[in-house]
Order: sequence, then C-alpha cells, then structure tokens
Amino acid sequence: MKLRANLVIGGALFATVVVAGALAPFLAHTDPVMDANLMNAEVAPGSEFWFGTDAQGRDIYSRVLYGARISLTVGIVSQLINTVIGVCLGLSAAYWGGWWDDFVNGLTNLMLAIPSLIFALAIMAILTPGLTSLLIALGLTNWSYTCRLSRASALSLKSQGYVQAAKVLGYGDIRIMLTQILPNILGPIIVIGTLGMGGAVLAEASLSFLGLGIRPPFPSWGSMLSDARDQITTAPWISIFPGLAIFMTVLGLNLLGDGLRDILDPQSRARTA
Amino acid sequence: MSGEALLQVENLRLDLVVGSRRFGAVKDVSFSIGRGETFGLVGESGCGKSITALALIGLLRRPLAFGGGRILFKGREIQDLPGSEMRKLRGNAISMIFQEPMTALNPLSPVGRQIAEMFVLHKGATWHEAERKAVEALADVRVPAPDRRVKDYPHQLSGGMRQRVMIAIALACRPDLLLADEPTTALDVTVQAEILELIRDLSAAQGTAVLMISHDLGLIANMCARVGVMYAGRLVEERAAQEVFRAPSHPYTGGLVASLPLLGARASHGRSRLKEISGVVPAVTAFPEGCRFNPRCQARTDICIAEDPEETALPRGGRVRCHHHA
Amino acid sequence: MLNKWFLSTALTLAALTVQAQEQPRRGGTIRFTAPYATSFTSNDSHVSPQIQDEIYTYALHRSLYRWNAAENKPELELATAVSKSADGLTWTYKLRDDALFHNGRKMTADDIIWSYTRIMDGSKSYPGARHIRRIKGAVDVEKGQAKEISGLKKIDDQTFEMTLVEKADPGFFLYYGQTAVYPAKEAQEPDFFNKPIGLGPFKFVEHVPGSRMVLERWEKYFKPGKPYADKVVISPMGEAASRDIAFRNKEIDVSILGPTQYVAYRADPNLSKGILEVAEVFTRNMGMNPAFKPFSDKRVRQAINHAIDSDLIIKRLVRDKAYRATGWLPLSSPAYDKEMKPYAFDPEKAKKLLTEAGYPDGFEFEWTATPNESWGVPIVEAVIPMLAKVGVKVKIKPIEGSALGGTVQKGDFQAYIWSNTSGPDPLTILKCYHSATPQSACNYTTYKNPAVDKLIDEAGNTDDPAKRIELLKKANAIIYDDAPVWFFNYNKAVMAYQPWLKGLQPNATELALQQYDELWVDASSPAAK
Amino acid sequence: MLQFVFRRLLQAIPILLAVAGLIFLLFSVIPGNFASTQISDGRAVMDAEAVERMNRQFGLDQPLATRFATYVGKLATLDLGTSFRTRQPVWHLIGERLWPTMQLAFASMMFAILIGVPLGFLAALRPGGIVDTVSMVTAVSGLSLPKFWLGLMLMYLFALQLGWLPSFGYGDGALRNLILPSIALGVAPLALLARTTRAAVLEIMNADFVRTARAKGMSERRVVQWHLARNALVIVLTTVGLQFGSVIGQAVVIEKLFAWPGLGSLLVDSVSLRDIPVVQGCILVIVLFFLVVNMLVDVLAAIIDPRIRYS
Repeated sequence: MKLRANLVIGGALFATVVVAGALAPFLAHTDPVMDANLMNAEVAPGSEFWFGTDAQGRDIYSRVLYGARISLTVGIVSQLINTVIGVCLGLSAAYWGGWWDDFVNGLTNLMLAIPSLIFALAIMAILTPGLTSLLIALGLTNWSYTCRLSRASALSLKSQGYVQAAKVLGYGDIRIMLTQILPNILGPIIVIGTLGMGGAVLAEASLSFLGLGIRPPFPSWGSMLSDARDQITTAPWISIFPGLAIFMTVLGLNLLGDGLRDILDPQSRARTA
Repeated sequence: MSGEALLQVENLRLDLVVGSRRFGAVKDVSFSIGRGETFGLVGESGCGKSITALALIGLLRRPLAFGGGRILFKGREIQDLPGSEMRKLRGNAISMIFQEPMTALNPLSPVGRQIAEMFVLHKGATWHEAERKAVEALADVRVPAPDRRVKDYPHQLSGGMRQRVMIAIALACRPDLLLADEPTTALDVTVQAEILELIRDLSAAQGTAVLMISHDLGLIANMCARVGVMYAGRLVEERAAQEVFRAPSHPYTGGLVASLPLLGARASHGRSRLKEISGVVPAVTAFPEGCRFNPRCQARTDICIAEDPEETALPRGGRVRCHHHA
Repeated sequence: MLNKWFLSTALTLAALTVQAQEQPRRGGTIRFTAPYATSFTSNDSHVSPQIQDEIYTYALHRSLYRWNAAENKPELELATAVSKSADGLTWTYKLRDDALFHNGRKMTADDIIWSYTRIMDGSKSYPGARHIRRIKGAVDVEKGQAKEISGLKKIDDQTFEMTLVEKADPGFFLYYGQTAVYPAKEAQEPDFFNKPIGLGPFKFVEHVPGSRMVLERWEKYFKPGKPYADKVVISPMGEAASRDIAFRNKEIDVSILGPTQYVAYRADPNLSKGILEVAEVFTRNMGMNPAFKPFSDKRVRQAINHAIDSDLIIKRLVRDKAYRATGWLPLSSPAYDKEMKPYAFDPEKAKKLLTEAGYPDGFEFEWTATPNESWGVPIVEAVIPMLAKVGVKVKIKPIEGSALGGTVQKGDFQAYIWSNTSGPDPLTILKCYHSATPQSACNYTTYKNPAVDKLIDEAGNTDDPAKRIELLKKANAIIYDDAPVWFFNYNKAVMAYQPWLKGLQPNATELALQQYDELWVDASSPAAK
Repeated sequence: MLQFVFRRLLQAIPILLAVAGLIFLLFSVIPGNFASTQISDGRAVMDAEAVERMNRQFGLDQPLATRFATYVGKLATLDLGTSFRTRQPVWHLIGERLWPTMQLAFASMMFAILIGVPLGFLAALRPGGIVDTVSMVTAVSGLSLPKFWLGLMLMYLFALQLGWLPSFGYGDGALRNLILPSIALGVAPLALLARTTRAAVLEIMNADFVRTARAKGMSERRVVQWHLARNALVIVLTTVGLQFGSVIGQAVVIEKLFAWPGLGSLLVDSVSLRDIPVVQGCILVIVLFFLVVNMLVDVLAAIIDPRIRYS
C-alpha cells in the first residue's frame, strides 16, 4: 500500500522528467543557448515567460526543460558506468576469488575511504570542466557499494546447485556469471543504481557550486542554480525553478528506489537504506 | 483427559487479514490438554499448527489475527485478556520453545542474562539473584560448566546447547504449559534425541504439560500420549498416539503414517517428509470447497467436494473429520 | 645639478575622506571583509601577489609609498622627502624618524634594504621581486651572484639611496603590499610569522586561517591621533551570496558587490545610502590570438568590436556596474583620453569588414572563459547571439578561474575574456603592448606595432610628465584602432558599507584596499563598544 | 579487544599507502601549475622566466619518477612537504584547519544521530502511521535537496529574516556559529540515519529473538530496551561510520558557503591554486580521519556485538 505510493509517486516524478527532457525541443519556447536577449533580462514569471527569465534574458522554462536532458544524462550514464564497474569487479572477485578477490576488496575499501565528492572534485580538476569529464568523474567514484553488494550476493549464489550444474555442463566462467549469477542479483543492484542516480544529480550541483561542474553551452540544473545563487534575494525565480527540478528528480528517484527495493530486494532493507 | 483440562481450545478460528478480506487460516479447531499431559500436533508446514501455538500464547502478529472461538487456560478465558494480564501468563504459566535455536536468542546478550530476565520479569528477583538462578537453570538443562557458560554469547554455543538454553528459559518459571514448536527440527540428528529426552524428563519432573508441535509423526508418537493431526487449518483427527499409528482414521493421517519408513526407528527424520501424498498443501487464500483435503485424497467422492465434513467421534475415543473415515 | 622636488606627506584629511565633515570617533571595531578568496595565504605579506592578502597587509604593514586614493597617485609614506638625480635614475630618500615597529623599535634604512633584499631571494620566488627587480643589482641577488643589491645604499639611519635600472617613478611600484617593510632583525627570528610585526596602524592579534584576522590599534603609529578604531577584524569571504546575507544581517561593515547585488542594493532604500563607486583600473576585454588565422586580420578584430552591443550588455547584464571601454587605458588613468569614442555597435559595418577580410560567411572560434560573473561565461553567453547575427559562431571553452592566467600565458587560446589591470601607471601598463614584452609577461595578444613601440620608448625616456601623457595617449589610440582585443568595459568597483563606517577612500587601484588609519565607526555600529 | 584494534589499524595502512600513491598520480597530471595561477586575477604579472624559476624551486621540473621518489621518501618520515602558496609545512596548515573540520563533522553527525535515530525508531514502531509517513517523506525530501541551496536557505531564514544566528564564519568557535553549518551538513545523514534506523528496527522487530522476548512475557518497552535497541544500534553504527565519509566530503561545499575555516575549504582553495602538496596532504588527512572514525565505530560495534569481536 505504502509501497505502491512510493513507486507511483516516484515513477510519476521521474517519468515527468524523462518526458520533459525527451520532448524538450517541442515543449520549449526558445532555444536555451542562442536565445539570450538582454532586453528581456530578469523578467519575473508570467504568461510570456512561465518561469521568468535569467540575467541573460533566457527563458528559464526552456532551459529547465533542456536541463532535464543534462541531469538525466548525468544521472543515468554515470550510474551505468558505476554499475558496470561495480558488477564486473564484484562478480569476478566473488567468482574467481584468490588474489583478484583480495585486489578488488582492497580497491573497494580504498574507494570507500576517499569521500566520493572529493574524489570527483579531484578528477574534475584534472579533466577540464564539461559534461564528459563530469560523467567520468561521477562514474568512477561511486561503484564501491555496487561492487560490495554484487560480490556478496554472487558469493552466496556461487555454491548453489544450478551454478555448479552450469559449471559441470562446461559453460565458460563469463557465461555463467552473466547468465546464471547476474540475473539473480540484479534487483538490489537496480535499487542502488536508482538511488545513485539521484546522488549523481546532486553531486553535479555541488560540483557546480565549487566551480567545477558542467559549463556552457549546456544548461545544467546545477550550474543554473549555482549561477543564480547571489540573485536569491532579488530574482529568486532564477534559482527556484532549477532547484525545484533537481528536488523533484532526486525525490522521484529516491522514492522509486525505495519502492523498487520493497519489491526487488525485500531482505536487505536495513543494509542499503 | 479428565474434566479439569489445563488448556481447552474451542472452535478456534485464526484469520489471515489481507486488506479488508479475512481468510480462515485456522478454523474450528478444538482440543484440550490435561495437567502434565504431552499432546502432539502434527502436520505439514503451513497447516496452521505453529500459529495455533502462537495464538495460545497471545503472540499473533499482523497479518494474522484472532478470528473466534475460546481458549480456556485453567478454566479462564484468555483469548481476550488485556496485554498486561497476558504478559503475566506468558513465559510464566505458558512458555514456548521455538524451532530456530540459532536465531531465537539475542546475539548481543550473554545467555545467562537471557535466562535471568525470566526471574526478574516474573519472580521479582534482583539481577544478582537472577544471574545465580540462571546458573542453576543451565545446570538443570544439563549444560556442562554452567557457571562459565552463563557468560557465553549465543554464537559461542552449538545448536544443541542453544536449544538447551531456550529450554532453560522456557522452564525457568516452572510453567504449567510448555509450547514446543518443532524444537529439534533445526538440530543435528544426534542431538535431537537428547533434547527430546530433556524436554520429557523436565516436564515430567515439574509436572508441566507440553504441546509438542512437529511435522514428524514418528517423533510425536514417541513423545506424546495423544496426537492431533492438522491439515489446511483444520484438526482432521485427534486420538491416542498408538491408535493413530495402528489404524489411522483420516486418509491424510494414513498418508502420514505410510510415509514413515519404520515405526520407532527415527533414524533420519528428513526422509519422512510427506512425499507419498501427492500434491501440496493449498495456500490459505485458496482453500478448496468441501473437504479441504479433497484435491489430494485418493478416497475422494462427490460429497467430499460438495460438503465440508463434520467432526465425528470415533468409537475407540478421539475424533475425525472425514466423510469416509475408516 | 640635482633636479629636486619634494613630495609632502602632510595631506589634508579632508581631501582623503569621503565624509569629512564629521569629527572622527575613536574606538570600536571595524569589521572588514576580504572578498576574493576563502582565506588569506599566510602571515607573510611578501609571499602573495594577491589583492586578498594586501587587504590585511594594509592594516599590518607599511610600504615606502602609499596610494593616495583622493588624488589618484602614489605618495611618500615612510619617507618625508625624496630627491632625484639629473639622469632620473638615482633617488635619495629621507626617512621619517617617528615610524616605530609594533615592538617599539624605530625603523631605519637597514629595515628597508633588508626587506627588499629578502624579496629578491632567488630560492623563494617572492612575487614582489617583479618590482624590486627595477632596482639596479637586484637581479644579481636573485641569481645568487650577489648578496646585496648594489642599487641600494644606506647613507645614515634615516637616509638611503636607490638607483633604478631605467627611468621610472618608484612610487608606482613600491606602494604594493608585496614590498612591505619588515623589521630586519626581528623578521629573521624563526617564529616571527606566528605573530608578525610591522609599521602599520594596527598590530597583529590573531589569525584563524580561513576565518578571520584580528588586529588592534598600534598606539605609537606615526600619524598622530590615528588610527581611530580599537580593532580591525578582517574576514575572508569568497562566497558572494554568503557575503550578501552577512552584510544585510549587519555582521560585516563592508562588502564588494557584483552586478546583480549592485542592482539590488541600489534599489533598496536603506542599502542604497551606503554605496561607494569608483572607476577601477581594470579593463575587461576579449583578447584575440593573431595566431588564429581570422584574428590576424585587423578588420576581423574591428568587426568583432562593431558586432557586439557592448552598451546593451553593460546596461542589462553588467547592470551599469562598468564604464564602456574607449581604449585600453581606463577612465581613472592619468593618460585617459576623453576625446576617444567607443566602437559603435554596427552589425552592418561588422559584416562589411568581415566580407572585406574574406569572411563573408563568418567563421567559428573557440572562446576561453572562466565562470566569472562580470568577465566570464555569462558575458560570453550574451555575446553569442550577437556574433551569430554577423555569421561568427562561438564555441565556449570553459575553464577554471585560476587556470586562465596559465592558459593565456602559453598562448593556448583562440580568444579569451579577462579583466586586466590597466593602471595606475599608464607607462607600465602600455608597455604590455610593446613588442619587446613577451606573451608570457603581459603582452597576451602578442601585439606588435613599431609605431606603438616607438611612442612607448619615447614616453619612457622623457622627463616631462605632460609630454609623457601625450605620447601615451597617442599609443593608446593606435592600439585602440588595431583592436587586439574587444574593448568591453572598465570596471566600476562597488563597495557597500554600513552607515556607521566612515572614512572610506575611493581607491581606483582596488576598492577593497582601504587605508585603515582613516576609517572609523560611529556609535551606531553594533561593534562600537 | 586490543588485538581487534591492532588488526584494524594494520588494515588501514595499505589503504593510506594506496591513497597516497593514487593522489600523487592524479595530481601529477593536473593541468596548470601554481605559478601560473598567480596571475589569474589579471593584476599580477609574471614572465615565463619567473614561472620557470618558481617551478624549479618547487621541484616541478624534475621527472615524474624522481618526484614520486621524493614524495614517498618524505611520506615515510611523515613529512607532507611544503605548501607552494604559503611556503609553510603542510602539517602546519592542516593543523590549523583540522579542529574546525572535526567540530563541524562531529556536530553535524551529532545532530543527525540525535534526531535521525529516534525519528527512525518512532517511525518503525508504527509503520504506515502518521509519524512514519511524515518523517519518511521529510527524510527523502532532505536527501533530495542540493546542499548549498539548503545552506543558503538556512542562512536566509535563521540569520537574515529571524536574526537568531550568525550567518557565517567561525567566530571564536562558539556554538552559535556552528549551528547553521552543522544543520546544513547534517540533514542528509539525518535522513539516511532515520531511514536506516527505521529499516533496522523493522527488521529486528521481526527477528526470532524478539519473538522469544515477547514469549518471555516482556512488555514492548522492555523488549525495546533490553533486546531491540542494541541490535538496531549495531546496524545504525555502521551507517554512522560510512556517513562520516560523505559528511567530510560534503563539508567542502558547506565550509565554502559558510566561510568555515576547515580542511574542506583549504582543499578547494589549494586545488584551484594547484598547491599540490597541500591538496595531497588534505586528502590524506581526510582519508585518515575517515579511517580512524570508522575504526572507532567498529570498535564500538565490537563492544556491543560480540560476534564482531571474535570473528
């Protein structure tokens, strides 16, 4: 019952963002980059500009729509990278064991010990600020939980009959990992990935605040919010709408993750909460 | 089973609550246990025997709920007792041993303290006294070096030892009734016999009545004078233990007995699972019309599908719930 | 024969202070902010070239000269008189005999010579070396070939002689905080910088790095009756939004404003009463790299200047917190030419110039920009559509604020947008456009024009100040026509101050640098005590 | 117990070494150098020769292998090097900043624990109830807010509008100054702790030993006091330890916003100025701090949970 509410509300919020991003060219009123028009600078929200305009006179409504693309890209791609890294390392460590397992364990502990925002900050400073760099920075720094989880789940599955059977049948290691083990541990991994997407969207905002986020021409919500922070007392709408968009998206992803967890991973509520 | 039964259960009904719907997980179950008597409840998992025990001790949790009937303990109705009254009985007059000795003890607390809690709760003992009594209680359940063991944590003990601790807890306050829910199922075969012997000896010594719950008919037969057989939330047969084995009256009981490899030789209980009865126990939400055993019954006729059989008293004592009982 | 003139230090207080009528009140705490970073570098003023650190140096230390904000020129601070030799290279200073370090010891010529020698320590790369290097023999010390700067001679305790490498007015480079005078002996103690002492109006109390520096009145400061306040607390606050809230919450006495806050403060009936504006010597510009083919053509560079509606950007985006640039030298420069007119906004002409230069369909270039609100990406974003109208496409190359200098120095750009100092000394500044100046120094657009070289050389050699100004104006005009950069604007620095803070000076070199000995707080300050 | 602590200490050493190597490699390829950042304010001017001299002075002209050897050699003697910017030992700079960061980290965790854990507890006692719904919705919302935005809002509300607290700065290290930044930093761990506690309590509520406790005839209050609380605490503790990591990470943002003189703001400044020795030192100390906190948490957990102690 409550479980459904999580899923429905979270899913609806997330779907809204996805649709907004996908249909941005149709829904947007203006081009988010080219249509700077200083004659319209800092117009308050109204019938012409639904969310008002920013200091450069750009339509915030349109920019928020296009921003959905960036935030979704950041969330989805960085989490995909994290998940792939985490699952590959975790599965192979559990499956092969030995020195490789020790190595992966060490690496995971190392990653856990460096706060991920600081790690991402370092990577962003090394690469130049931009979308690709951000995807790399966020994609390389948050896989430790996924890795631990997939390793632990894979370890418990490894000795099970059907995996042993697959071995006897002469299936290759990789094939067994992908066809026999992976499908059975996917649930919790999807949950972590969903929650991680929200984290990535927030991390983008934090990095923008520190001057190391995505820079133009992309209108990312984080950079919009960060750029508008000294206008909070004078033109609050410039930061309120991207702020709300971030809030809605992350809230949606968190609720979705919770809801998915109740369905996909009922046992491990406590550990990954 | 003289007139003054210790426990009397009448038409007990327990519901599984799903949303606004209630399913009778246990229905029309009646039995009684006399003082000092050992009564067995047997049946496959999911037949309602464990929740019956939980209902007796007032520990039903959502989504299960009390649905009707009466539970008389020493002649007093206890099914509607307020929480505080029930707590005075629980552990004190009625206590319970669970199936899983591995998890039934608090892992963060020394076993001595977990036993001592009983004396503090029910006997108003100070912790100091209680700890001392805990050593005695451990000695009673034949744990070697009890004065040292009391300081041990559950994970330091073997499964058999833990079950002994559970028994010590359950019998600490010398209850009138002990509910033993599959007390040996999770244990090594070699340990099982010792634990059963312990329960039998101590209950006999203290005059404690025992409700022994198990899926293992052989075990029940060894321990109990009388046996109740449950299937899909109903008590289908209730008779003296020897009678049940000699001439099972209900087809389900017949199946159970037939599945035993050799009476008395309880070498490997694991083998005795009810393989010979084809099919599975139906889900609570999908009990069949008519006799609940009819989909699996080889003696099924039309009436079995159409009508729910009434309880019938058997000539040699006991009851059965079957249109075609032997 | 010596060509002699004296500079008086006895400047009237009235000329300097903004609110001169009131009688300064003694006591209280001045709660200043250092707005350019989240911390100070250290307690050693020689170590950092940043304005941020000069903000505390102004309270703690003194240099040989000080900047007179009211008259917009340097004046003697630690000396009472100076004389110049006929060749204009040797300067003789008569030091004041009432300047006491915070331990009570009197300053002598040794302290100045030692301080300058320290700055030239080649193994330390002190930023002030850039200035001291103009003294003869300083480079030898830097290279380790000499122990002493040959161009510095002590005559007696209160007199010393300084010989320069070339003609220049030392006032323009020896007023920086990086050339502050330390007590020679004491500064060599190992724990000197835990509790540094100087000649300034306030002495060091504590420095909580990243939080604040606290200083208290130096009773024996050489200016009688000064300073007024008992204490100065300077908080480094790099985050504009936090500064805004702290200022509105009356927790700090001053704040440097950006464009958006400038608008907000002007619109507020209370806050608008406490705004100090000054035309600062910073020129905002887009540098164009002639190594990038289109920008090697003067007509293209002019076309860019014509294609951008700078006035509109200044009005709408910079919120009038800037003055339209009419050349490199800014309004507050002595060589500013009032006759110069800015490039007109004329897309037609821009289009024509581009066509003449062979780019009828325009071209695309990469524009390196930092996140800076006044001279970074936000400006570029507003320019993009304007340039698009004449066919020029812009790709923004975003870069971290601190990486800009290094990138430009290496010539690793097609175009950049920056804010460069364009004062106070016009000669020093225009030398950046001398072809002999390498790109890594400050000729960032590798500008080269023999006519400009000649004018600058002449200006450097003349002894007649008026003639020098004339020559520099001419050079400035040529540079303007060559348009190595898009001349965007001169910064209008804006400081918001609380009504109780008095004595602020309109310092055109950098508004955040205030002489604390002239500041005072009236009784209405929460920290008036 | 001592043996346990000792073992955990030993485990930390390879991690520290790996971190040291990793950050050295990362920051040896970082574009730009300290010298050239010095002119980015457009005021200072420095020619190529000066830049080169400075780089030579900092040893940046040496080949990578040599630099690494020097770095490792210094580390072996616990020398973190000298700051490019201030020319002071890195230890000295870090020493000045460590206490404020620890204050902030501990204060925000205390805030998170003192509110989050009881809240999660209350929520779990009546799952689906009003307390549960409200607190969990609030928790998820708290998790979904960008930190600096939240910080700004707190400043705006409590400092500017209500005038209750100072909006920025360390002051004398007084509690007044600590409150707003700790709240801004503590909201996310609070939310996570509330959720973890709730989940842990719910899980343990259904544990067999809790059923045993009820079967003993204990009141719910006793069940919670004697059995449930400590078991939930072990799960919560682990989360607390891990949350310390993200709190120290996020402190970077909050310290910058509130002008808090901690390691985080030193780190950000040093990254942008390419003051590499300080960056390396800061990260090492942050990691060390995290490891120490987690070790303490583990020791605490081991005191409560004998299974950890003996495994």
